[in-house]
Amino acid sequence: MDLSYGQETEDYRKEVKTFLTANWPLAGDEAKMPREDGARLFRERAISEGYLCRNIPKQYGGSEQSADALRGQVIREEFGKARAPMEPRGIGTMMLVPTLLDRGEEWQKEKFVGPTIRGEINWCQGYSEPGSGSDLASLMTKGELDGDDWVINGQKIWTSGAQRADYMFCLVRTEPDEKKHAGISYLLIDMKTKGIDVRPLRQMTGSSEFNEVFLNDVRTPKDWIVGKRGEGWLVSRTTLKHERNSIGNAAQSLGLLSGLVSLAKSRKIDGQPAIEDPGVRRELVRIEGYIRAHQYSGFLQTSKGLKDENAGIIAMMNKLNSTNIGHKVAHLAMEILGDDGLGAPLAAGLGTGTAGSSTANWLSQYMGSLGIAIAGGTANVQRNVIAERGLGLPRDMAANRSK
Amino acid sequence: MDLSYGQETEDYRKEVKTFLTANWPLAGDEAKMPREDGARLFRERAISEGYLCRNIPKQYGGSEQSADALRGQVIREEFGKARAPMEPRGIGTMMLVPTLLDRGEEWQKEKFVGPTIRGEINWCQGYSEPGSGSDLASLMTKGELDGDDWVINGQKIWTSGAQRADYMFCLVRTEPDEKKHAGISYLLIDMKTKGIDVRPLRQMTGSSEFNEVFLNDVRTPKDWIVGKRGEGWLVSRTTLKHERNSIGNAAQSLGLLSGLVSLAKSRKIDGQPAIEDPGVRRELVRIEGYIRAHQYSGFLQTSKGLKDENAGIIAMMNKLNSTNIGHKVAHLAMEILGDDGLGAPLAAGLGTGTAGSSTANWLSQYMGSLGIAIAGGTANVQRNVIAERGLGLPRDMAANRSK
Amino acid sequence: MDFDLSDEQRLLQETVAQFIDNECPPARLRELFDDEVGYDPVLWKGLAELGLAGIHLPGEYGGSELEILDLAVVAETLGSLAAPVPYLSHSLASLAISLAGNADQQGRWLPGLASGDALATVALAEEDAGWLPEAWKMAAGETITGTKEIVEFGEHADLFVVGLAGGRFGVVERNASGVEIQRVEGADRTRRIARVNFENTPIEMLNEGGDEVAARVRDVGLVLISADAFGGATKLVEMSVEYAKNREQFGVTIGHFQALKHQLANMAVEIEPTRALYWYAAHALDHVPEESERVAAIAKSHITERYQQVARDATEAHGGIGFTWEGDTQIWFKRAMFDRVFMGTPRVHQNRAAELADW
Amino acid sequence: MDFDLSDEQRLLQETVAQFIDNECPPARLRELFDDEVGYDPVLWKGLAELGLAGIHLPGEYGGSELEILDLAVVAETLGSLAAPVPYLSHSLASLAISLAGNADQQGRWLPGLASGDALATVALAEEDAGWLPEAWKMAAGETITGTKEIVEFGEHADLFVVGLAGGRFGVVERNASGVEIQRVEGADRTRRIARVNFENTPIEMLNEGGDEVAARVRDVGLVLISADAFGGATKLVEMSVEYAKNREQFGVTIGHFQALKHQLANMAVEIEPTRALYWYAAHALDHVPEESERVAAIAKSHITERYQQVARDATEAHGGIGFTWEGDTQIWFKRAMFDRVFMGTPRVHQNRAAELADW
Repeated sequence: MDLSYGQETEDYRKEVKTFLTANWPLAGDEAKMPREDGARLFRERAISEGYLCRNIPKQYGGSEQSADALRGQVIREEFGKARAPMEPRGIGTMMLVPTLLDRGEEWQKEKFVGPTIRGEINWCQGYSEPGSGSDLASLMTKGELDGDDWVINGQKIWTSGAQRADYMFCLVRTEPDEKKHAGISYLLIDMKTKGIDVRPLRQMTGSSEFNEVFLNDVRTPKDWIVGKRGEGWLVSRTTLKHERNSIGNAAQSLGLLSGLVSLAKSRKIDGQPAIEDPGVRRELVRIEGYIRAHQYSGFLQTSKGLKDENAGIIAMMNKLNSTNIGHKVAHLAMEILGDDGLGAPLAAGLGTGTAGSSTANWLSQYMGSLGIAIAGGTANVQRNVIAERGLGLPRDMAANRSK
Repeated sequence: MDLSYGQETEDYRKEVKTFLTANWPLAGDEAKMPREDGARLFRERAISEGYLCRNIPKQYGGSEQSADALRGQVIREEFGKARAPMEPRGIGTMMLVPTLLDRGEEWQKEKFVGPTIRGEINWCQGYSEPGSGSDLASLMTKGELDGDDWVINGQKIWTSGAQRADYMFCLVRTEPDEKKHAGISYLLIDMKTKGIDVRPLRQMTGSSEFNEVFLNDVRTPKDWIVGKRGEGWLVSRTTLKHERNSIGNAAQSLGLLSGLVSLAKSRKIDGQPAIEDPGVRRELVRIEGYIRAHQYSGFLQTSKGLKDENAGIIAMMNKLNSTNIGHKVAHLAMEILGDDGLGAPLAAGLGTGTAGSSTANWLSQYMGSLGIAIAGGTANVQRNVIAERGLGLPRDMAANRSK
Repeated sequence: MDFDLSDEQRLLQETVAQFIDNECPPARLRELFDDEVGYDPVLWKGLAELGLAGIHLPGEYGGSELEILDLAVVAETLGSLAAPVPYLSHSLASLAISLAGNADQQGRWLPGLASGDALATVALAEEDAGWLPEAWKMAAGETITGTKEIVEFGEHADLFVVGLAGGRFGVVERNASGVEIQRVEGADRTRRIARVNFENTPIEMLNEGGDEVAARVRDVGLVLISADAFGGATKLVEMSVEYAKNREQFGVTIGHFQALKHQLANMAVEIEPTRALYWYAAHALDHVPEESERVAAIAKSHITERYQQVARDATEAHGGIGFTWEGDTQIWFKRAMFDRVFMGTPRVHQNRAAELADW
Repeated sequence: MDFDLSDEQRLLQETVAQFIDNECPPARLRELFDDEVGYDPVLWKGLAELGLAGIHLPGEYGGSELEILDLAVVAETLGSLAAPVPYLSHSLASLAISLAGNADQQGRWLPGLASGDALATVALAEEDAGWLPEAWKMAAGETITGTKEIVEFGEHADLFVVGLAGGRFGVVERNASGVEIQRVEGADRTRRIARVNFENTPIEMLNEGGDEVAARVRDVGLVLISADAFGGATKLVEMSVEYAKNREQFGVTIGHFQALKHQLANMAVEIEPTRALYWYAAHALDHVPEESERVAAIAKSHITERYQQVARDATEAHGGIGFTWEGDTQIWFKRAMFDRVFMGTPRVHQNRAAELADW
């Protein structure tokens, strides 16, 4: 067992640090550039040095480095410390680009990958529909070929960032005669196309991270399809896996824990500082136990990945672990909040919020911990996956009936 | 809403008290009788006054009183205070007798009811089998008619009191061509019959409340059947209902709570008396909340019964409530026990137990709280009943497949 | 023995439910929930005309002279329908006046409160969990100065019954000098809250009834919240069961999935037995005085904790829609947040119940 | 970076598992479990011959000079098989001698302990939760007097390493004067316990190694118990899954019932992530000294709490058979009871971890 990154990687870390010292923050006139432009300039330099977009071929704008998870980790650590820009976040970089690189036509890669990783275009994802949450096989949105275009009709839901997105990648039923998964295709749509109506979906916290997207005779070119007709479900699966991994990250849980400690320091419970209440202290340690187990299980999965070995059942648990931790954190936070536990989570229309922002954030977390149980596959679907694929128990009879 | 029993019932209470003052404890020479004989004598007198065996016709040895739940309650209260003997406990009085009165032949009632309610004969119950826990439809023990006898082969399990029992009432598959429930009959067997082998089943606590009963060519007369051939499952159902009600009683939970308070008073936790630990105190109140809700729900069910009204879904929850409370009690008890939490529950073979009897009892409770989740239908079966019959959700697909 | 509601009590519940169904159906509830002000005086007046504003008040002032259980069964129904009305604090305020006001004060205020012509509320909590009479620090006198937190419908009340040091009550009229009302954003938009500042504000003390009045107002409040919580949680179970019977996934209604069935059964098992607990707590306030204080504390802490958990479970059982503002479960979810805190969190009353125990 | 076991560590686990499978198969385990004495010196000697009695001891005395992680992965395997062997306390006792004994003492005792010719144990706990070095009250000196509780395999040990006031250790040989050993009935019959009384008993102090020794023995103990708990809990999940795949009810194997499937998934989710937690805690003892004390406390409290819960869940998942002496789950259930208490309950270490935090 070795938690160090090895000499070679530590040498590499020095290179990264040297690069960062020289290049970030921008100096001289460049320091006066607008924030986004400066970031773009820095990214170009980082890519040319092989620090960003490492798994993307040079021809599409990446730096095409051989895969090295430790180097990747070192880059994240050092860029993080220097607060230097990394690849633009978002569903385009995380989900669409890997899919295109894997399954896209040459022209699709050329057209979309570069602008996406440079942050010039933004994407949203059109998978979920009102009638199908965890069950993508029951998608209803239809696409029909009409001349050189697909004509798309239907409704998508839980589409985050749809208002800001330039394009959407989505799953559409194009083969009505095929059953279930087999009839679905993976299409790309320009969000400026006529017939697209984006309506924000307000969450119980009052904020609107998600949208409904109504598609009414929306046309997209015939060749804006990734993979073959009817293969959309398969094409989408790499992406979903990505999403689950990212949600399963322990960093968020660690952040919650330190926030909870701060909350306990700033609040009183039964007349004394909450951080001095023995029950609160033990519960903090109990939560930390779950978080550390989750975090070190991440080390294990990374190590397995480095060796191209399968991490096994633990890899199926990341999401549920995060969810469970979120619930425990929410519960303790409410206990500590005391009378502020009936406050509004975010400024939700009324002008005169009195809860401090920390309180409002915790109330949002109290509700948001439910959202994470729901997003990206409900907890019950996760348990099915663990039971069936992980423990080898029989497939679900209710779900089976429809197969 | 009225929690009093009313004037008439309170007058009746005076009668009961007068009777008890005059008759219990036994006086004079009678006081010198062996305990069991004295109890029998007292019971005879109580029956003749209409205080015991109230719902049993006089011809079978009962006092044949009209049903009056409040009078019944008053009798239980006053006999309890006076520590006077009531009907002999046990599965014969509680389960067999009501079944016989409802479904038995005349000669069966005459032969069995009187001796059972007088405590002269003891019964055990042969329902469960190793291959069928919650699923009585899958019973394998076979009965075949051979001349004037049933010849029975098979194995029963979880048979409490089998060693002390004079007779067994049991479910046996007599119609092999019928499916599931339809092939089962309700038979009575003399436990002295050749071919019966009773083996105690030791529990994880070390005690043996249950037995396995092996039946090898056991003969019982053709007419020792209650109800018709193939009706056994129906005949048994009244009885199971009885069992569930009795387990669902809140008295046991109230006893656990007061025991837990005593434990907390006698133990230290983190260096101070456990009863002064704020977390322990709040958890005691939390448990009391569950117990009081359970207890008052019992009042509600009794009141509904008095009015011949259906109590609704609450009547399906008694068992699960007891189970849940038992778990919570077990958990807190272990927290309070501290280092004694690795002790042996009962003297299980080793001679030198050091744990005081209170500790050993709590360790038994810690394990026993699991037993109650398992006995009389597992918690999952209870949840199915609540979901399907109580909430009207669809029947289980896995279980359905076999129907 | 009849531990059950009377026909009259059931009728009362049905009448209230019918009225709310008609006058504040889901679309109207949603409108009020989203509204900036969120209080509908006409709706409240209508309920008052049904007699709801004076269930517990003396007949001579227009009340119905019923018991706390009658007050509570109405609270259950209002909780079940998430009715956005000032029933809780109005009932407590008028209770305080009927217990501690002299004949003149009762005659002056109670008729208007019973008829619904005037709305009253209670101003109890002070900073740092000061819900309980013994924690009130605001000094009594001819005038008062200080701040009361989490005053239900404080923006709309005509009369404030203010809890003062020593567990006493006084009455401040809305237009009295030095009253400053600050709207506070609460999660539960069916019961709006405010912070009320008093600056040398004239107050009229309620001096009758002795030391027991504040305790009774507290205990009645705890029981009414328990009833509201039972009603709301039960409604959430019903909504979740309905949703499971209708929502399809993988080709069947999700109510076919045993894991969800058991989750729904567990929710029902958490909340259904608390019906009898709130009944008993309400009944005890009129008939079992030796138990009433402690059982009210147990009921409030137990049932609002169950409500909180059921609200979380119901949200999950509804999937994505449960997490939206458009979905209905969030309305009850936030009522659960209110019920949990108002008049003291479960922890506060668990601590009290432990102190009151004969351990 | 390679946060994973080495091939050698895996081989070690396989070798141990193979040996136990051969020498202490389920029938033999059952025999020892039901036996009055419950200790098999031949079995232990066989394990010692595989090198298990001296994994962590210096090579010159016959040890393997491996790391705490190596000790711990063996503890996992033994826990998984519920092996009725004195691995835990023997390892801790020999660790104390190797850290705090002088050359003469090491030379005198360690060869026999490494070879398994002699069995050692630790006598730590005193009355009232006195597991921790700072709680030991028994006074050091040429002789000792007093009582040690919950001494693992105290009836069978040749050597007692006794924790003394000030966090020091001394060694008492079994045949020393004034040693009285009293068998104590524990739930876990795979690890027998005794109460040991000393009455003016001669003791040989271990004076090297400074103040850190007792802390290290404590932390290694916590990690070994964590590993045992992970192994045992994982085994219970496997057993429950196996049972669900084979047991039929209502015409199908019960593994078809989604509610049970989810219960089994929940059990796995509780315990599987703790593998990495105990690894890290073990690794930290040799490589991350600044974190090791606190993470050992967290691991012990967290994993033994999970073990306790998984043991309850596994018992329920096995239905009636889980509740019998004849069923196998009860063996692990009772090991969970031992692991939870030995060297301090979860509460004790949660309190410590809170004290050690940088809050």
